[in-house]
Amino acid sequence: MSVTDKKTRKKARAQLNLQVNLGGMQLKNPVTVASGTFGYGFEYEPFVDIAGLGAVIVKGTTLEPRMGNPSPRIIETPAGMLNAIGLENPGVDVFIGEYLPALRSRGVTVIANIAGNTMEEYARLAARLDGQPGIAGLELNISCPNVKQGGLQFGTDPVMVKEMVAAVKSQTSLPVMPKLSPNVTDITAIARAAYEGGADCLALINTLMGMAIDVDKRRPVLANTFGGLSGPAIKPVALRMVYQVAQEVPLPIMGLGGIMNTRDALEFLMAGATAISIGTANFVDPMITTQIIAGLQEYMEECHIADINDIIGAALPQ
Amino acid sequence: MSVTDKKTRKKARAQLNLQVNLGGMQLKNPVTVASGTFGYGFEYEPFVDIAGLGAVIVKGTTLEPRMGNPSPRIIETPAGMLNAIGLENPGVDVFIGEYLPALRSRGVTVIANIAGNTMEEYARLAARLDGQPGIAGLELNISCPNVKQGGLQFGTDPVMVKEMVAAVKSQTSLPVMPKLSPNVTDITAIARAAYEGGADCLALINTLMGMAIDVDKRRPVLANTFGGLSGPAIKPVALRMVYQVAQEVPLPIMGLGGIMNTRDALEFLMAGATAISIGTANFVDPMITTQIIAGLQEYMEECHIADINDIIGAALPQ
Amino acid sequence: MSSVEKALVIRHREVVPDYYELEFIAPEIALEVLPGQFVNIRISDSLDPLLRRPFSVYDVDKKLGSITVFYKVVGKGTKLLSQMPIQKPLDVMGPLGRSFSIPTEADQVFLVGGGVGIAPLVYLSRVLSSEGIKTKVLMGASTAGFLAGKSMFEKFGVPFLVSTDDGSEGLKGRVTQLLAEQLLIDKCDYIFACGPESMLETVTELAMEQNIKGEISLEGHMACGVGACLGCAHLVKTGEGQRYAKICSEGPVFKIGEVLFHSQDER
Amino acid sequence: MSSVEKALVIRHREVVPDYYELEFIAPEIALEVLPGQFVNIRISDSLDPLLRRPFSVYDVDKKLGSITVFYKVVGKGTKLLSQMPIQKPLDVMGPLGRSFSIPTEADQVFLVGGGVGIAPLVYLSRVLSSEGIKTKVLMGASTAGFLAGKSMFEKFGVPFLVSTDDGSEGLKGRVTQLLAEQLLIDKCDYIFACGPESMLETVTELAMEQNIKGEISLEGHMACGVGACLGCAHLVKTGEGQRYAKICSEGPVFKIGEVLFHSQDER
Ligand SMILES: Cc1cc2nc3c(=O)[nH]c(=O)nc-3n(C[C@H](O)[C@H](O)[C@H](O)COP(=O)(O)OP(=O)(O)OC[C@H]3O[C@@H](n4cnc5c(N)ncnc54)[C@H](O)[C@@H]3O)c2cc1C
Ligand SMILES: Cc1cc2nc3c(=O)[nH]c(=O)nc-3n(C[C@H](O)[C@H](O)[C@H](O)COP(=O)(O)OP(=O)(O)OC[C@H]3O[C@@H](n4cnc5c(N)ncnc54)[C@H](O)[C@@H]3O)c2cc1C
Ligand SMILES: Cc1cc2nc3c(=O)[nH]c(=O)nc-3n(C[C@H](O)[C@H](O)[C@H](O)COP(=O)(O)O)c2cc1C
Ligand SMILES: Cc1cc2nc3c(=O)[nH]c(=O)nc-3n(C[C@H](O)[C@H](O)[C@H](O)COP(=O)(O)O)c2cc1C
Ligand code: FES
Ligand code: FES
Repeated sequence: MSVTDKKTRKKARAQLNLQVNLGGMQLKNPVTVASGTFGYGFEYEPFVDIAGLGAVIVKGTTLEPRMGNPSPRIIETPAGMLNAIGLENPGVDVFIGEYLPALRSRGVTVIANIAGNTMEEYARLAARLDGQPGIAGLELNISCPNVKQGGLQFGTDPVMVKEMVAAVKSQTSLPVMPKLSPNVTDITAIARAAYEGGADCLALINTLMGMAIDVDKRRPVLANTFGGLSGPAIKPVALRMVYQVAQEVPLPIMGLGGIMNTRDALEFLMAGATAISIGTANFVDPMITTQIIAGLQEYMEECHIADINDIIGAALPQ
Repeated sequence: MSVTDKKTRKKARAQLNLQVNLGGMQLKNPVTVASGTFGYGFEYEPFVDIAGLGAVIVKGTTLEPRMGNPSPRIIETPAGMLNAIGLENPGVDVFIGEYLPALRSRGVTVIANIAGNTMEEYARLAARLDGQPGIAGLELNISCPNVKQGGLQFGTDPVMVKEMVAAVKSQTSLPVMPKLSPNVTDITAIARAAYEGGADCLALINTLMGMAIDVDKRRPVLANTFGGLSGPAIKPVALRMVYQVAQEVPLPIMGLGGIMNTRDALEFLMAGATAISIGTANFVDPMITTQIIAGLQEYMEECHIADINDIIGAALPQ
Repeated sequence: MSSVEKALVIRHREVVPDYYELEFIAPEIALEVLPGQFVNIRISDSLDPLLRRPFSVYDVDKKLGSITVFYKVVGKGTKLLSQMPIQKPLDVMGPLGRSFSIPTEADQVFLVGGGVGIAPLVYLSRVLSSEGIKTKVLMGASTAGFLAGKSMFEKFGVPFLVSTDDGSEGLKGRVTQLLAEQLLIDKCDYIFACGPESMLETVTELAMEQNIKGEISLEGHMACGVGACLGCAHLVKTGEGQRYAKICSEGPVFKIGEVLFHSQDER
Repeated sequence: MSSVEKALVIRHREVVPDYYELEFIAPEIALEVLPGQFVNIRISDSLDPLLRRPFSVYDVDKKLGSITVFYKVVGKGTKLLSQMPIQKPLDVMGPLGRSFSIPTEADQVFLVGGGVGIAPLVYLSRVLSSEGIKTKVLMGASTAGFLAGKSMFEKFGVPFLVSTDDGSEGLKGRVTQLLAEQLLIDKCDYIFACGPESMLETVTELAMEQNIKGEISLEGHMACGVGACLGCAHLVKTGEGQRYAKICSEGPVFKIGEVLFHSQDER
């Protein structure tokens, strides 16, 4: 590329709009990182300008510290991996006291991800995080296989989802983004319930429940028996759910599940996602987020798209 | 290997029992081929002794011929593929008149796979196939995305599943094996419903519903928009469902979903499957079934297991 | 009968940018294969890419027991294939599909190839010549640099004409224009064509207008390659209406006039 | 600081069956890496295997900017890695993890390695020697043919003793028996150990009985390698009780006595 070419390109890039509004959260660009796959952001600072990301969705936080599950907690599967971390985290107080200020000082857009054992715990977490400077929004992990009430997971019962979202909304002025479980018969029913409960946007999907068996030991590989399947293996399922929900529910969507490169990201945007999250791909290539932001810009230049919002939902039926 | 070694091995093999009883179906060995992935068996005759398979589960059959969906019908995904064939088949009369006699004359153990638009169609198909010589059992495809009633798929509603199985059972003396959809919140509830309806055994899983988007054309890749995800990508989900159902429902299970090699097959047997089906792997390696049968024998020799039935469920909680 | 062979790669080179010739030893397949048939190659042991990739047989050396394919790098699988070193075994399944027929009554036939679509026409041209049928190859590419099959036709002394979209060699325009021109000035009893669908559609129209019989070779997404999965369906005409034919086992070669194109098939 | 480098492979050989030495140019990593740290290698562009694979740094050539790893083929990823040709770029991330500390007060230290566990001890032994600390290496393998690291210690003139399970070389028995013997007859101020968990557990017991300090290097399934995913947890003691430590970022090197083994951790 000649010097003038580079200059024109730079100028062109400056005019591209990558900013998106995700249910009240203003993101510099649609590329965020998925909860539990990027720690608190610091872990990836040698590789990524974390303030340049659309948002950092931090590891799931609970009221009290959690020790997590015994090992093995992860195992690779074809084009994917299973994890059963068990929500290990230092608890909301450490998050507010230690991590949040450090992220704030770096100018990172932070989305907090919360999880609890009961609806009340979610509500208390929301209240505790409300008004804490530096949080752009709350992601509700209602799809964690550990969290049960009345035998059913919160995330699989529309009635509970609606109540839960309403309970959290009542405790916070922050945008609330429930993260839906894909382990359901009808994802649109759950999404609609979240909408009715007052959600500002939706994140989908969390992991598919799976397992692996150690043939030599004749027992499950994971100490927890079951784990969450993530990575490119699940991309077709994630994309399908985004596409379905985008047509049925009038909320912006954070799309995730197996995104590995710019084309995958574009698939999700075209399926109707306003923003996307990168999870497992960070493990494979720690610089992938930066590359996808650049890749989206290149795509926009090549296709003469000035505003990223113009391709959101481009593959939906007219 | 020396000549004596080979002889001893041959002798050892002869004493191994690979025969399994799948809800009344006697299979020479637990290795079968999955409906829709092996045609009517003849297609693979250059590569496989099809009479040596535990069973050939033939392509889904409907009352009337079906033309199937427009192209593209398939697309590769990471460690998997999506298909939306649309149940193309020549109808039950051609199956009975042409294919079945040819399979019978070859000594193939045939399991017929049936699908319909209404419960009545399933019942009529069962009646039509009842008494046809050469059929070992009926697999009910109640998980096909095309088949709906009252807006819900048969396969995702326990009440309908129970009724459907009972309706089919009343029309046939053959063992009946409902094939369950993994696109449900609680697979054990569906499995229990099938059991209560009188199922003799269960096949799980069918494909996960997914999609892919063509970024250049900005529209879904498959003409049908959605397709079924199969192949190694879905193995962790399939295995988890077999493991869950094996603990909750007292029926033998045909396990399938992403089995690519002997170790995968062993994982399913240890998770509680009495037999297994090979689907997508046939496309990758047309001789894979023969190799897995040999692989199971080798494993049994190495581990001094005389009867394959002894490892079924070996990884289940005691 | 088809088989699977661990075929030793003996030659592999980039002919023009992104176009490769790959030769491997597969005696059983080489013995049986007819022009127009294809092989299904497992590119790596990995589960990604998962499925085999189909390639037409470009040339055969029956004595050596070798097969050559000619391919273009278009995606993940062909990229990986292009990195395949020689002296390594390649997992090849074949021969698959229906072959071109040999129109023994024909005096002169046209072979029309667009882009990498010339692949199946090389072997065909050799067989036709050996049957004493005069052949004329019409080949098109976007630009002169991509007219990769030329050397083969030169080698075998098969007369050919070329067209390029940018006019850098031969006629400036589509190969179908070249065909239209040639049909006006030369005798043609039978047409064989392989290339993009839009090209095949135009070839079909031209041939039917002039009542010339012929055959075209289709492509499509494949999984099994043997007619078992019904994944590679293409709409064809039947007496009463239309139906889906399996490109892998009922094709890839179809009679001109038999195949229905986009306009009817796609949304 | 860690980085990702496209590292040119300059040497790759099978030392003894299934054990390989792999050297590549990664100047930034080579500059920073300390003994006990590891690199995370992306073995192929394919999505299967998906995750990087962690390998200890076996040796470093700071002048050349190269790193050598020593690995055993145990599964899909290492199998693929073993087929990696030289002169190709490898995607390497590092240096990662905590390094061994240098016990400057010690007079003589023991380095105990089981199987491929000797990998991190070679570079360590060189650094210890350069600090004027006497080192004695105790290495064990199942049989003489698998004592692959010997040549390196010979090359660097580090004294070593060996044990083999079948007695084909050195002491017949486990390397931990060798350690027990040596602790009786020779002075040891500090122990470094790497190998299977059962070995590390016994080393821990022996060291604690005799009140010798030391460090062990653990392995575990990893995804991120940087402390972000919490996948590589191992139970460790804390003041009040126990917690999970991240092998990748809090380890792989832990103080002897800090780590809790199977008996407590596993079902
Ligand atoms: C019978 C037959 C014979 C063929 N002969 C040749 C040949 O001689 N030389 C040659 O270069 N190619 C040939 N092809 C096409 C070749 O199979 C595809 O180019 C190849 O499979 C692409 O693999 P990939 O992994 O590189 O691309 P992918 O990453 O899978 O896809 C890249 C692009 O190619 C398209 N594509 C993928 N598979 C096919 C397919 N089967 N048919 C059409 N488009 C596809 C995709 O939609 C995408 O746009 C033939 C195809 C068929 C069906
Ligand atoms: C910090 C660290 C340093 C290491 N250093 C070396 C080294 O210098 N040389 C060397 O040969 N190996 C080393 N290992 C182990 C090495 O990473 C594994 O052998 C390798 O990842 C296996 O990959 P695979 O794809 O061949 O095996 P897989 O097919 O993934 O698995 C094969 C077998 O290895 C087990 N396994 C897989 N990954 C790991 C792992 N990370 N730790 C332990 N067991 C595993 C599996 O459970 C299975 O039994 C190290 C591991 C860690 C965590
Ligand atoms: C190791 C690991 C830990 C995770 N932890 C959390 C978590 O704490 N909270 C949450 O909502 N999702 C968690 N997830 C799910 C991811 O955020 C994401 O939804 C999922 O991995 C799918 O995206 P991917 O395929 O891009 O990884 C975790 C995923 C992985 C792989
Ligand atoms: C191309 C294709 C066609 C299929 N057709 C049918 C069918 O007609 N009836 C049915 O019950 N399942 C059908 N299936 C599902 C398979 O039988 C099987 O349940 C699924 O592919 C999972 O197994 P696998 O991962 O081993 O392929 C089809 C699958 C594929 C890939
Ligand atoms: S590819 Fe399977 S039927 Fe043609
Ligand atoms: S591997 Fe991710 S925290 Fe250690």
